[in-house]
Amino acid sequence: QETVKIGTLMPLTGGLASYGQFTRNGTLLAQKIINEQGGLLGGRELELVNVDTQTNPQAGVDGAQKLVSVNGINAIVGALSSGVTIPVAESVTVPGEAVLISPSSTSPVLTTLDDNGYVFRTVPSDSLQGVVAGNLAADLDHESLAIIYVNNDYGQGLNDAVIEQFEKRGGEVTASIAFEPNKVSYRSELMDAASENPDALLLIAYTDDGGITIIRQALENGYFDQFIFTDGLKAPEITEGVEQYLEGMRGTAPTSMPGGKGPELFTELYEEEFGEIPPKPYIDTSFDATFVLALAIEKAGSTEGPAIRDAINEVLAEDGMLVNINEWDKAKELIAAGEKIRYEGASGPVLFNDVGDSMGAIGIWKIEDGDIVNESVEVQ
Amino acid sequence: MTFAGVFSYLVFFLIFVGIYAIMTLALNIQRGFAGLFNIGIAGFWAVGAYTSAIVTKGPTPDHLGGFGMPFIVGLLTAGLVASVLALLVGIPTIRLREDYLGIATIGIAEIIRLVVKNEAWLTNGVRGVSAIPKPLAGIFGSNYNLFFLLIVITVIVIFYYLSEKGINSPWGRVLRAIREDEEVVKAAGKNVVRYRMEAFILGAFMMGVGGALYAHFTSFISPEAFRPMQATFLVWIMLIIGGSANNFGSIVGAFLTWGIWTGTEFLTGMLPAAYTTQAAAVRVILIGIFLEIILLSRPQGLFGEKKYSSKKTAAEN
Amino acid sequence: MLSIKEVYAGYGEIEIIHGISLEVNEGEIVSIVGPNGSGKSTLLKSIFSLVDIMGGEINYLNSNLSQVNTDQMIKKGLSFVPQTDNIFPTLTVEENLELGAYVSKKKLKDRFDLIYNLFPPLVEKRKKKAGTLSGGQRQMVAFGRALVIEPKLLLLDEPTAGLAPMYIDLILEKVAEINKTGVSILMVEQNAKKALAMSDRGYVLAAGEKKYEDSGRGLLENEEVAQLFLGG
Amino acid sequence: MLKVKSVVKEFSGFRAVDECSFEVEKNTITGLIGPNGAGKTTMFNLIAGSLKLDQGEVYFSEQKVNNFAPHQIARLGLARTFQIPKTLRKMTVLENLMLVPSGQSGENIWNSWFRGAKVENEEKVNAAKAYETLEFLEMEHLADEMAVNLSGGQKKLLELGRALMAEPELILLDEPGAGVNPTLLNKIAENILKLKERGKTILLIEHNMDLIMNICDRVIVMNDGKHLVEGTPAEIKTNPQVLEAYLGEKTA
Amino acid sequence: MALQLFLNGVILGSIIALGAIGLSLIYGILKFGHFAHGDLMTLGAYFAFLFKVQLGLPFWLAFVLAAALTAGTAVLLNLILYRHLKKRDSVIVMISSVGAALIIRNFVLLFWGPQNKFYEKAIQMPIVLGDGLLRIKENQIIILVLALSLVVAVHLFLSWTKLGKAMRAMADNIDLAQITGINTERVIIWTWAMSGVLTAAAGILLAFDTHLTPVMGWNLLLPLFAAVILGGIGSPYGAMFGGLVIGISQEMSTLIISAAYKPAVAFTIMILMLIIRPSGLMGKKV
Ligand SMILES: Nc1ncnc2c1ncn2[C@@H]1O[C@H](COP(=O)(O)OP(=O)(O)OP(=O)(O)O)[C@@H](O)[C@H]1O
Ligand SMILES: Nc1ncnc2c1ncn2[C@@H]1O[C@H](COP(=O)(O)OP(=O)(O)OP(=O)(O)O)[C@@H](O)[C@H]1O
Ligand SMILES: CC(C)C[C@H](N)C(=O)O
Ligand SMILES: [Mg+2]
Ligand SMILES: [Mg+2]
Repeated sequence: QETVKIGTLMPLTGGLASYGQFTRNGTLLAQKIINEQGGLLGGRELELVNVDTQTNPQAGVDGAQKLVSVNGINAIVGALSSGVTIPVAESVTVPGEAVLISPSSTSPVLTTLDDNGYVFRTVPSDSLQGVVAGNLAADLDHESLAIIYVNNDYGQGLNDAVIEQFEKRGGEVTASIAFEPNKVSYRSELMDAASENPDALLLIAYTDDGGITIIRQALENGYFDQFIFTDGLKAPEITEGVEQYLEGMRGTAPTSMPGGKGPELFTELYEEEFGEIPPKPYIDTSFDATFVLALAIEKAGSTEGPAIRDAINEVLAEDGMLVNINEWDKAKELIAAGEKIRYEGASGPVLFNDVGDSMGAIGIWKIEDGDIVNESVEVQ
Repeated sequence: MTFAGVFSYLVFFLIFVGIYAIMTLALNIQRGFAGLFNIGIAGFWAVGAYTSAIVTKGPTPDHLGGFGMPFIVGLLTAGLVASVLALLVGIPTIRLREDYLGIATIGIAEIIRLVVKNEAWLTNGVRGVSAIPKPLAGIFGSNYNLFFLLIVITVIVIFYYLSEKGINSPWGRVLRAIREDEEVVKAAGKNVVRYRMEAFILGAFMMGVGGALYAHFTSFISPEAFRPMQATFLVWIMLIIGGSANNFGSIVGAFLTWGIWTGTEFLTGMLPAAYTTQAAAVRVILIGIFLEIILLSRPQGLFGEKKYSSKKTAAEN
Repeated sequence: MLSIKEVYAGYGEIEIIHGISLEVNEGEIVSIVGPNGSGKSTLLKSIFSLVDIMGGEINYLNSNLSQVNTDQMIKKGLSFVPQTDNIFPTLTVEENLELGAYVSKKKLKDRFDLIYNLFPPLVEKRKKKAGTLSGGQRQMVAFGRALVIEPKLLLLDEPTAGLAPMYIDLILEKVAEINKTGVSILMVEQNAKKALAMSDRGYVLAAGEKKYEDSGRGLLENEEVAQLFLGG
Repeated sequence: MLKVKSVVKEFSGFRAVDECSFEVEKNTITGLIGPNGAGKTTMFNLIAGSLKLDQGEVYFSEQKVNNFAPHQIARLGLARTFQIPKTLRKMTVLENLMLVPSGQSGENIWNSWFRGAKVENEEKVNAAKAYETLEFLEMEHLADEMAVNLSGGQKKLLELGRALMAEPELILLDEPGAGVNPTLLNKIAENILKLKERGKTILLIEHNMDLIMNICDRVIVMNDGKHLVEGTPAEIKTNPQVLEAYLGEKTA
Repeated sequence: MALQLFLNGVILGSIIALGAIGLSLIYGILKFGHFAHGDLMTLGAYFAFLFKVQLGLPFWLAFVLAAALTAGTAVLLNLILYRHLKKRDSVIVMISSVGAALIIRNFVLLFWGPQNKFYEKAIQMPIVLGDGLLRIKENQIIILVLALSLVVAVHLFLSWTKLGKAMRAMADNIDLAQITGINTERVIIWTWAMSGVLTAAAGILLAFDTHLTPVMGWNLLLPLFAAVILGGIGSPYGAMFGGLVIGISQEMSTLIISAAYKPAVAFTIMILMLIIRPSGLMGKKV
């Protein structure tokens, strides 16, 4: 019997390589649960076809192109980077009528994208993270701030949101500088950013294609000693070799909603399957994106794009019957009975508004002894 | 894979082969016939792609655009703008020794890439231009790629014909002569610079059109697409494998090289995800080794240099 | 001292020399003449493995040359002036001459003086790049370079081509002089009459084969040879 | 026909041609001789536009051609050969010749695409002419040979052939005899004479005195970049300056 | 600021110069642009990483071993590939070197992965001079000293051995060099070995200043070529000079134009050079 295919666009190389492997595990865990509990569409197995986006829009679009027009796939989880997700949506999945759920693309642009309802995400927009980060900076008593951000929709959106909030709180942003990924040296950007001696650097970047380099070069040339990070740098890798300088620095990142048993259950299942779960974001949301797509396919009874799109909002409802992340069986029965579902996801309850965004929470994290620990959570 | 799957893969594959074949034919005019060492193909490719994207896209706040011209206008404008670029690049450099021209062209291609990257008002910078319209989209449904393949083939046929016809004419003879020894051609009263320029521009025109086709097919372009490896050296490899100065060989070279380039993807696709990086590396290493073996065993290329001639034998007389 | 036995040679797949044998004995001047394209230069080049050797054997002072590195040949006193491309154009005249002494340990300043005596026009060009010299001057540099090592056997490919008349005689005279000091000479010449007149022996090549072989005088007096190859 | 007036050419301070003047009469064979390095080839390059003049004037058919590009001068009816032969290596001998005639309509890419018939016809005429030239040089059998495969002497002949194909008014020959087999040289001499009969003008650099003496109407001698003397071959042969600077005592 | 940029430029320039010397010699003698040169540089840097970080050897030893291994690789490339293609069109050899570049780069990816690597994870704080006017790290001083000593070593090597002249002669006319008694094969091997050492040094110093990535050398390849052209193909001294000019002007350019266009500076200088004086600043006139 033919399998049911879902595409995944995960970066195994490039700027988000250190996230991709784990978010992919999230999707694999969902696949495992679904297949162990009898598959979907009357016993067909779920197959995940992954394409490495290389955290690079071009590779992402080329990969998505293949998923849609060659493999005939109409449901995709991905991509992580907003810089990849947006062109994939605009150039491939929207015109190709395929559903795309990103587990981590936080750019505000996604909210307003002209997408015929084909694009969703299981995280909140950066209009929220920006507020939290702006407040964080102000709460840390910084009066002035320089921002260096990756030149894509994520960097720009978050940059704008932070500036707005920080200025609202009376702070001054002395410099806001976009950078290109993968350069050997960011000394000129840093020199510009430091030129008016701001209190801290707020860095919006991904780990491997610039973030770590900027942190190190900022430190070793004495440009900055106070930092605020965002979700792209919530990875222990950033502290290696510079632990003593980063001790106590804080950052923001989307996190699971407090309460509800999804997150706990997810950690348990994940560690059973793959070992310890790292403090990185978006592993849970990747699981959820996969699970929700499966629900929608089951509901639609078809693998056609428009049907899946419509099914998503038909099947999920706040007041539906509760389904936990390990209860695929139950979900299928409910769908068969025509019931709506309240999905208690790995990152908390998953519900989309009419532009495909979902609710969520932003956490504040902190570097302690070279490790990343969650400090507090701010809810929308 | 099902039959339909195989078929749609094949079509997809052939479209890329076709676009590369256009690039290879164009390079063959420049290098194979006129001895012009252009290793800045990426630059012309990018200019063609962006031109057509900007000319055909509807209004957008992100970058220059909003002209909404038809596809065919996009193709021609792409060719023209690439030609103008060739003219500008050519004025200072076309007289130079061949390897100097090469290094100058690669430098200019890099500058173009920087411009594309940084001039966001024009090209939307590193984020790229997305949602580039596909001609007659929506009419062919799931057979759309097949239709696009037909467009590509039509372009190839036209270019192939013009190239063969040109090269077997006295015009081609002058070009080949320039490749051998400019002094002789000058002493025969021919304006060498003009001929070289013509060949350079003609090739650039074809590259521009190829670039436009690429933009419309992928519907998304960003500076990443025009890195020297994929956009320049791969074309060179195709030309060399097919046999320099051989139009037919150029096309076969494109087919084989792209076949290997993407074929190895299947092999590595079968490995577990944890090995993706390694697999990708192994894949490129294999391609490299394959290239070296071809060069060592058949340095003249699979088809060798075709004997183009304006007059073939004494017998004709 | 040099013996070429049944050599076949050419370029790539094209065979140009079809089994030629030839001897140069100690102290001799031997000339090779023949029409353009008959393979004279190719034959000389084959001695240094500059062309593809397809068969036969070349011996010099009892060693088989195909097994000897070129620098060893030079050390054994073998010296060659090719017909074309026989100088280093971006090196100065002096550096060209110095390279003639590449394999020897000592600096051969006195040899240079001898060469400048031989070719006075080179003196004022010492520090000039050889590529800027006139055709004839280049020929002098090339010749000079080959003389630096005090060769035992000198191979000359058309040493007088492009030279002004006064130098043609001069060069041929010098060749004879050098020969008197015990250097054997094998030369290709289109100034065939003059060359044969001073040669102990001569060979006539045509179409890659040896057509005649005789003493220099003998060839000059041979009606047929004169008619076909020496311009009547 | 050709007039050179106080021409100067310097190479980084060194005067290769130094205030040299002379004239070449229409329909004559003029020899240009002089010691090695006298500046003869340089003078050719100046006339043909391959080098730029520093001073002086060059007139060709009454027209001042100072610093014309080589191809422009060639189109006015001047052809030249190179001292060190240059060939279009990977093209056939026939193509080497067919390249030369100027004004071929097929040399325009539009014509070659869209006016095939006209181009075809011109090509036929052109090929016939090339064969004629090859016959003249006794090289018909080499028509389809790649030029790279020719011997040194054959390449010299090809040089001559190319000059002929141009149907020039004036031909500059740079040492057509160097390295050429004597039998062939006699033939070249005959051919040069025939060219003169056809009304052409020839300026000839050569070190082979027999050739100079036999065919030249006048001889110009250069030395140290300057015009030394000029006269009929017989006068030159006995001129003491020439003897000293060029011929050497013996030849006299 | 200008002073700081100048210093940065000198550091970058000396690294480029080291790479360019070998590239220039190879270009001059073998008549082709060696496109794998940048990746050899990368390889050298990673070899040093292997010895220093993975095997824990002292830095100087890692440096020497890496240089030797890289030289070996360069010689090997010549033996397996370029030597056999020598008689062909130079474009074939060039394409072959592109293939070699691919192989080397992906070999590095395969064994060391795509992530940035460091010789030392811990960072180094700069020495601040003149009240913040000039910051220089100890490592950067080491880089300057090492680069300078290597350049001097090259100079001595070329002028004390006959090799320098032999190389120039071969650059002119390889057949003639052979019949002059130059053991051309051996000189070629020496040339490769020397370029290998220098390019490895360039890679190691570059990584020492910043970090290691598999594309570090490839990204520097075009500036290397620019330096070679600027200095005149085949001229080692020209290449040194060209490297410095490129390095300094790239860094200083940020005073006038956006840093994003920094890489364009090298090409622009190169293209201007080609137009004004194609033989290069110190090159031979052709
Ligand atoms: N590099 C080459 N490749 C192929 N064929 C060649 C090459 N060089 C020479 N030939 C061919 O070899 C033949 C002999 O050439 P060679 O130079 O030995 O003649 P030659 O007797 O020295 O003539 P000349 O007196 O004109 O110098 C010629 O027919 C020529 O076509
Ligand atoms: N490009 C150049 N750069 C510098 N000097 C040059 C250049 N070309 C020629 N010369 C010098 O100019 C002088 C004249 O050279 P030319 O080639 O004209 O002599 P020629 O009369 O043709 O001699 P030959 O009979 O030996 O061919 C020579 O001394 C030569 O060194
Ligand atoms: C994985 C995340 C760092 C991605 C980031 N939030 C973006 O939108 O691009
Ligand atoms: Mg010869
Ligand atoms: Mg001359």
